[in-house]
Amino acid sequence: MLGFLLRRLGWFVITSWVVITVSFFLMRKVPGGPFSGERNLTPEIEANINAKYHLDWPTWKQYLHYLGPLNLDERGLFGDRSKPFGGVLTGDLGPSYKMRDFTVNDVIAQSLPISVMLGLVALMWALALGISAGLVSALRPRTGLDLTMRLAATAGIALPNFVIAAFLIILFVFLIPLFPVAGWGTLKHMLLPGFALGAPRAAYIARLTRTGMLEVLSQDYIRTAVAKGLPNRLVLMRHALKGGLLPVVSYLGPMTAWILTGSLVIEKIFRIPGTGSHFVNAALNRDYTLAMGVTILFTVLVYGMNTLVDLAYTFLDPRIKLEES
Amino acid sequence: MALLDVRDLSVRFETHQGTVRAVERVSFRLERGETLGIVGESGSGKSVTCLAILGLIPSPPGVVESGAVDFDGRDLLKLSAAELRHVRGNEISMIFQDPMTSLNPLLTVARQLTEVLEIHEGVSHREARKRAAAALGDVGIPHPEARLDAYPHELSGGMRQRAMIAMALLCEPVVLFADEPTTALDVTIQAQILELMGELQRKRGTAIVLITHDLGVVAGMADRVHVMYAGRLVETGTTHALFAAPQHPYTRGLLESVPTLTGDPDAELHSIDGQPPDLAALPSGCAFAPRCELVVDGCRSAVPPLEPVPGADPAAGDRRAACFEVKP
Amino acid sequence: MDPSGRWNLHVRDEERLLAEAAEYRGESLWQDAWRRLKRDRTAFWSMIFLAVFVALSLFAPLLPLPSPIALDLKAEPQPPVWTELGNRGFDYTFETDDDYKLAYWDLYWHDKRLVDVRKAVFGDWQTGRWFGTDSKGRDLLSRIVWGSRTSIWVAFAATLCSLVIGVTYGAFSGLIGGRVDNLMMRIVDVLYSIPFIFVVIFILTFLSEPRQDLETESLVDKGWVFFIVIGAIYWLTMARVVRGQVLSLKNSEFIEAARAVGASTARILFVHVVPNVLSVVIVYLTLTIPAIMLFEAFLSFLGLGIEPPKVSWGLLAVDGTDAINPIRTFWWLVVFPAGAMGSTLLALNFLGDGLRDALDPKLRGKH
Amino acid sequence: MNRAWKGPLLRQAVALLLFAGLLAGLVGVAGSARLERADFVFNNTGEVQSLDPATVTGVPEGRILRGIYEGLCVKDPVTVRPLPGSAASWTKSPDGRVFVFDMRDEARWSNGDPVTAHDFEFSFRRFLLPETAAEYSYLLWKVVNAQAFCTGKDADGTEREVDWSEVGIKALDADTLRIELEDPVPYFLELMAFYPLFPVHRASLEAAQREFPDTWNVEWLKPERLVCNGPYVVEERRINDRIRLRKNPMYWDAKNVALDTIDALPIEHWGTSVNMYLTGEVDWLDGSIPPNLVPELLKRQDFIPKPYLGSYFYRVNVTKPPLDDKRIRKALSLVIPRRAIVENVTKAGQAPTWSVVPWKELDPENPPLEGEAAAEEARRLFAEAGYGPGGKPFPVIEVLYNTSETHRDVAEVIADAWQRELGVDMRLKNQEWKVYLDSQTNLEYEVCRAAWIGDWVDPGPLNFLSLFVTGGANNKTGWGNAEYDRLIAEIGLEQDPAKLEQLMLDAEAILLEEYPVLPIYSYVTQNLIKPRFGGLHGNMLNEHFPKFWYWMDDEELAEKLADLPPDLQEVPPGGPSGGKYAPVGRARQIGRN
Repeated sequence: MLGFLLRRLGWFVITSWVVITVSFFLMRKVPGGPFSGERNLTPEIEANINAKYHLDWPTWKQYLHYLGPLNLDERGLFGDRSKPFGGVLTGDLGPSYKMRDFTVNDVIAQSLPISVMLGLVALMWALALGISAGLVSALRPRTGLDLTMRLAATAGIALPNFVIAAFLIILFVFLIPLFPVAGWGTLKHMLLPGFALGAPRAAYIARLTRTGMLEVLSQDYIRTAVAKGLPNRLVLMRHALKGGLLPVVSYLGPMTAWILTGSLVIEKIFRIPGTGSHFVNAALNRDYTLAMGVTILFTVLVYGMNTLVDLAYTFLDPRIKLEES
Repeated sequence: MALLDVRDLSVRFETHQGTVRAVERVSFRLERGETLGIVGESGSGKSVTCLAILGLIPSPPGVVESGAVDFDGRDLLKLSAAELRHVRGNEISMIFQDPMTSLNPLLTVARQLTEVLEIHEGVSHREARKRAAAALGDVGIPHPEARLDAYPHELSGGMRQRAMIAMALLCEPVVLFADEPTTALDVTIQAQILELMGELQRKRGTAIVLITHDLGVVAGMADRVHVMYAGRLVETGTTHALFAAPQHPYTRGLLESVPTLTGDPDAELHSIDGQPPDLAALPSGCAFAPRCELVVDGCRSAVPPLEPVPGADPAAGDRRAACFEVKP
Repeated sequence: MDPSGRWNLHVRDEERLLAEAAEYRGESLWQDAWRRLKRDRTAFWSMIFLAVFVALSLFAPLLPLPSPIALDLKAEPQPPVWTELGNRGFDYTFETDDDYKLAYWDLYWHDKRLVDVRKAVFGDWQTGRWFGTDSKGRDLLSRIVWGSRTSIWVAFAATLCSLVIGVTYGAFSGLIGGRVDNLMMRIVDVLYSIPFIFVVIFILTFLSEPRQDLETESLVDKGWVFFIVIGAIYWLTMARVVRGQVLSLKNSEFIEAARAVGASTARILFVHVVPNVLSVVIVYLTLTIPAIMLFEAFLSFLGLGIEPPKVSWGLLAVDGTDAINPIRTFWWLVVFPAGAMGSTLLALNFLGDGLRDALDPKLRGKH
Repeated sequence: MNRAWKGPLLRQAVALLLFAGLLAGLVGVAGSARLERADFVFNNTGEVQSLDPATVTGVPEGRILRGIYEGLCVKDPVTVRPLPGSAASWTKSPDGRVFVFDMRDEARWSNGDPVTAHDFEFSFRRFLLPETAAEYSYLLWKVVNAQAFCTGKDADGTEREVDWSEVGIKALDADTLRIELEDPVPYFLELMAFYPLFPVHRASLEAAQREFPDTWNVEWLKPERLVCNGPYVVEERRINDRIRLRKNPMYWDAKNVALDTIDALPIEHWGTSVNMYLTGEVDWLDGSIPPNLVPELLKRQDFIPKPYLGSYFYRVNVTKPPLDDKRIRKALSLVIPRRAIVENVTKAGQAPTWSVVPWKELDPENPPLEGEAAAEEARRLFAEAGYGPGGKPFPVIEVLYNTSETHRDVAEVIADAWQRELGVDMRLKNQEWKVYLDSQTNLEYEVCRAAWIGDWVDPGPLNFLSLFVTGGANNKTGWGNAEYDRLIAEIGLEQDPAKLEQLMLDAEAILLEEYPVLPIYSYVTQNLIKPRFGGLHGNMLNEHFPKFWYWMDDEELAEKLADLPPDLQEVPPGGPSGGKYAPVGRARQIGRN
C-alpha cells in the first residue's frame, strides 16, 4: 500500500513537472499578453508593467522563477522583500495577473469548495438518474419504462448543456417558480445547475451500469445465488449491484476532471463562482499564473481522484491488489 | 413413491438460429438416498434438465415446453416464484461445475453461507455464522472459523468446492444436484471431493443427481446411470449393468474411449467420429445416426423410442435403451 | 483428460476447428451483429434516421431551400408559415464562381455542380418559411440543413482523425508490449492530466494568428483544421481502449492457438485482431461523434466556434437559447435547431448502444 | 493491506462516516455562503480586476471605485461636469497651467483620519512611480516633469532622471494642493474626478507593507484592511460572486447617502443577467442585454436608452493596397447600411453616424449620401480607382472582429452589403479578444471592428480626434497626416471655446476626407433599471455615482411615471414601496438631484 502510494507520488511529480513545463512555454508562445487591452499602452508604460511582473525576463528565467524558491529577483529575498512570490515548489502559485487583488492560491481556495459542492450535487443527480436508468435497461430491457429512462438519461448528451439549462430555467424558474434563477448559497441554488451539469454524465453512467449489470447477471455466481433460494431483491442488491457498479466507480475519476473543467457553461448561466470559469477565462485573458495554477490543480485532482478510485477498488473488490495501477 | 419424479420434460431455447431443443421428453425417477448419474457430452442437455427442474432456465430465451416434476407431492414446474424459492437451496440444492465462478468473488464465504440460513430458516446472524462454521468443518475445511471471513479467491479450488458443498448442504436438503462438481478440479482433489460427497450422503441420506461427462466418476459414485445424447435419454440402467453391457452404440463409444489400466497400452484409443449435432437442426431420425457405426435406414427417418432392453436381467434395474439395433 | 469437456477431441482436429472458429468470428461476427442490430428496433430506426439525415446534409445543395445566408433585415425574427409550400424567390443565377458566394459561401467544386442541378430542376422555386427565420431574416430550415453539414461532417472528420491516431497508437503499444507499452501509456496519462480546454484555446489562438496569406491562398479551411486538431486530442481514450482490446486478444486462447498452429502474424492481425478491435472502434465512433458535436456547440457558446457566414448546429443552438426568455420567446429559433441536434445525437447514442450490444462477444447468441 | 480493514462492519462504518461527513460539509458550505439581499443590487458585468485605483482601467472597476473613493472632484450625475469632491474649491491660473485645490476640511477616511492634500500628493506620486505600473499614468504626463519621473524620458525622448521634488504636484500644507501643468489640459478637472486619480490611504498601505512584505499588494486591498474616503466601503468580496458595499459612516456627506448596502454582481452571461433582473434579484443592468430583446424592452417603462459618448467604427489598415487608396475607403464607407444596422441589428436607438465623433448632428443642407445614390457614388469611386466591372479584380478583403455576437452580426450585414453593392469578396475573421488586440496593434488586418468610449464630456470630440495622431498608441490604422497632427496639438493649447470648436471641426474634416476609419453608429446607454430607483441618470458618459442613489416612495414614483410617455408598458417598480431616502429626508434628496 505504501509502495503503491509512493510510486503514484513519483509519477505524479514527473507528470506535474511535464505538465507545468509544457503549459508554461506554450502559454508564452501564444500571441497577446495579460496586459494588452482595448487601449494600447505606450511603450514606456508597458515597460513599467513588464518589469513589475518580470515579463521582461527571458522565458527560461521566468520559468525558473515560477518553479522554485530561487532568488532570481534583484528585489528578492535579500532586496526590499517585495518579491512577487516564492514559486510553485513552495506551494505558492503566485499573484493572478487579472484578478490582481488575489493570489492564485486565494482564487483556488475561494472557488474550489464551490466547485466541489456543485460537483457533488451533479454527481448525485448523475448517479441517481444514471444508475436507475442503467438498472432498468439491464433488468427490464425493451419495455416502455426502459425507453423512457433511456431517453431521460440520454437527453443529457443529446443537447448542449446550455440548451438544457435554458429549458430548465424557463420551466422551473419562470413557469413553475420552484428555484432561484441563478446564484449560489442554498441547496435550492444547487439543484438546477447540479442537474444540468450531471445530466450528460448520467448517460454515461447509465451505459456503464447497464453493461456492468449485464455482465454480472450472466455470471455463474448469480445463478448460484438464485439456486440458493434468495429472493430477487437480495440477488440484485447483494450479489449483482456491487460488481455491476464497479465500472461506474472507475468512471468517477475522469468524471471529476470533467465536472471541474466542463462546468464553465453552467457556472456562467447559473452565476456560480466555481473554478470552471477560471479554466477558460485564465487562458483567454492570458492570466499566466492563474492558468498555470488551475492546470496544476487539475493535475492534482486527476491524480488524486484516480488514486482514490484505485484505493476504493481495493475496498470494493477484494481480488484487486495495489500492485500497480 | 419416488422422491423426485420427472416426466416428459422438454425444454427449448428460442434463438435467432431457430428453436434449440435442449431437452426432449426426458423422464426419470430419483429414490430417497440414491445417487443417479447423468452422463453425456457438453450440450447433451443434462445440465439444462437440472436447471429446468429448479426453474433456473433463463426466460427468454428458454421455455419449459412440457412435462411435470413431482416432488413431495408438488409439481415443481407449477409452483409460484415464492414457493419455488422455498424449495431451492432448502429442499433441493445444487452444486455447480466451477467453484471459481460460482462463488461471488466480492462477498466473504461467511456472507454467502449465512444468507442461506437466514433466508430459509430465519436464524440470527450469529447463529447462522456458528452453523456455517460447523458446516465448513463438516466438509473438511480446517480452521473453519478463520476461513469464514475469507474471500473466495483466498481459497484453493478444492476448498472452494468444499465451501460450495457446505453451502448446498446447510439446510439439509433431500436432493442435491451436482453439476460436474469435480470437472474443474485436479485429479487428486476430485477424488477427495467425491469421497466427501459420498460420506455426507451416507450420513444424511441425501439423494444426489450427479451430472458428469466423466464415466469414471459415475462408476465410483452412482447407483444408477442415465446416458443423454442431444437432449434425449438414450440408455438407462444400474451402473453395474450399464458398464457391463452397454446397449446403445453411443454408450458403447463412450466406454471404449476411456483408457483403462488393464487394456493394451499401445492400442489406439477409440473415438467417436464427427461432432455432436446442432440442436437447432436435429436430423429427423436418431440424432446419433450420423456418427453411428451401426446405422440402418430406419435410424434416419424415425426417432427410436426409449424401450426396455429385451432380455435384460431384472436386477439391472430399469434397463432401457433407445436404439433400433438393440437386439435381444 | 481434457478439462474443457472436449474429451472426444483429437489433436489433429484442433486445426480444423480453429479454421472454422476463425471463419465464424471473421465473417459471421458481422452477420450476427447485423441481425441483432435489426432486432433492436430503437437502434435500427436510429440508423435509418441517421442515414436520412446524412443524405440530406450531403445533398443539401440539391434541395430547393432558400439561401442560408441571404439577409432580410427585419426588427424581429419571423415565425414559421405553414400555409405556403414554396415560392419563386430563389432569384440567383450562377454563371461565374463568384455568383455562388452570393447565395452560399465558398463552396467546393462538387457542391457547385449540385447547386447547378438544383437550379436546373427547381428553377427559382424555393421552400416557404416552414421553420421561420432567424433574427437577420435568414431561412431557418435552410440554415439547419446547411448547418448539419458543418456539424455532422466536422464531427465525422474529427472522429476519424482521433481514430487514426488512437488506433495506431493503441495497437502499436498493445502489440509491442513491455517497456515500450508502459512508457507509451504513461505518456497518455500525462496528456490526460492537461486540462483539455487549455489545449483547445492554444490551438485556437495559434490558428487565429494573423496568417491570412496562407489561408486565402490555400484551400485549407480554418474550421476544418481546427476540428481535426480537436479530433487529434480526442484520441487518448481511443488509444487506451484499443490497447486494452489488443492486449486481451493477444493473450486470448484462440490467438495463442492460432500462433501454435503456425498462422502468420499478418494473418493473426487481420483475421483475428482487426475484426475484434473494429467492433470496439465502431462503437467508439458512435459515441465520439456526439461528443465532438457537443464540443462544437460549447465552443460556439464561448464564441470560439465556426465563422460566419457558415453555420453549424452549435451556433444555431446558441442563437436559439438567447431567444428563449420570459419577456419574449421566439420558440422556433430554439425548437427546430435543438430538435435537429437532439434527435441526431439521440439517434447516434441509441445506435451506439445497439452496436455495442450487437458486437459484444459476451452477449453473442443472445437476442 | 491490513485484514482488519476488510472486515465488513468496519468498512460499512467507514463508508457511513464518509457519507455523513460529506453531508455535513454540504450543509455547512451551503449555509455559510448566504447573504441577505442588499438594498440595491446591480450587474457589474465582469469581475473587478483590482480595487487599487492606480492600476485599473475597466468599466466594472469604475462603477465600484466611484462608490468607495472620492477624488478632488466628483461629477454631476446628470451633466457629468466636475463638482467639488475632496477638494471644496479650486483656482485655475489664467493660462490654464496651474491649479490650486483647497481641501474639504470635513473629509474623512473610513478610519476617521482626515483626507489631506498630502494624501493626494502621495497617491499621485504612487500613480506615477514606475513600480506601480499604472496603465493610465499618461493621464498626468502633462504635469511638469511627470513624464520623466514616470518613464525616465521626456516627451521628446531625451532621457532624464527626475526627483519627485521637481514634479509639479505639491501639497503646500495639509489643506492645499498645487498642480502645475506644462501645457493646459482642457479636461483637467474632469481628470480629477476620473477613478485612476482617486486617492489611497497611505498609513494603511504602509502598514500592510510592513506586515506582509511579500504579499502586501494583495493584502492591503482586503476588505478588512482597505481604508477608503468614498460614500461606501467594501464589506465583502467574493471572486465571481459579488462585491458588497456598505455605507461609510465616516464619509463627510454621509447624511446625504441613502442606501445602506449595495451588491455588485459580475454577471457575464446576458441571458442570466436579464433573467435575474426579471425575477427581481437584480435592480439594474447596464448593457448586457441580448439584442433580440431590445425591441421588446423599448416598450417598457424601465428601459430608456440615452445618447452615449461612444462610437462604433471600422478601422482600415491604410498600409495595405488597395486600401491605401482613399477613394476605395470612401466607397466602402458609402455603402455601409448604417440605418439597417441600427434598426435591425443593434435596435436600441443607436444613431447612424458618418463621423467618428459620435452624436454629431447632421448638416440638414448637406446630408450624407445614402441608399442607391451612395451605392452609385461608391461604384463610381471604385471605377475611378480602376476596379469594378471591366477593371482590375478586387482582392479578397478580410473583416476582423473579436468574438461577440453583436460584432458578428454587424460584420455579417456589412460584408453582405459590400459584396452586393461593390462585388467585393469579403471574408469574416473572428479572433479571440487578445489575439484580435495584437493583430490590430501590429496592423495585421485589412478592416477591423473597433469602438471608442469618451472619458470626458468637454471637449467631447477630442476624445475621438486625438486617437488618430500620427503614430498614436491607439491609432492602429497606419494613417498619419501632418496637418491633422498640428491641429490636434493646437487644440490642447487653445483656451477660447469658440476657436477650440473650430479647430476640432477642421481636424474632423480631414478625417472625413481621408477615411482611415469607417464610422458606423453612435452608442446609446442601455440601462434597464427598476422604475422606483432614483439618482441614476442616463448621462453622456454612462457614469453613475452611488452617492446619489436612493429608492423613491410611491408618491415620487407616480410623479416620475406620469412624466413618461403614456403608451409604455407598466413593469414591477422594484425596491421598498416606502422608498429609501438619505437621513436628510426625502425633500432634500429629491431637491438635490
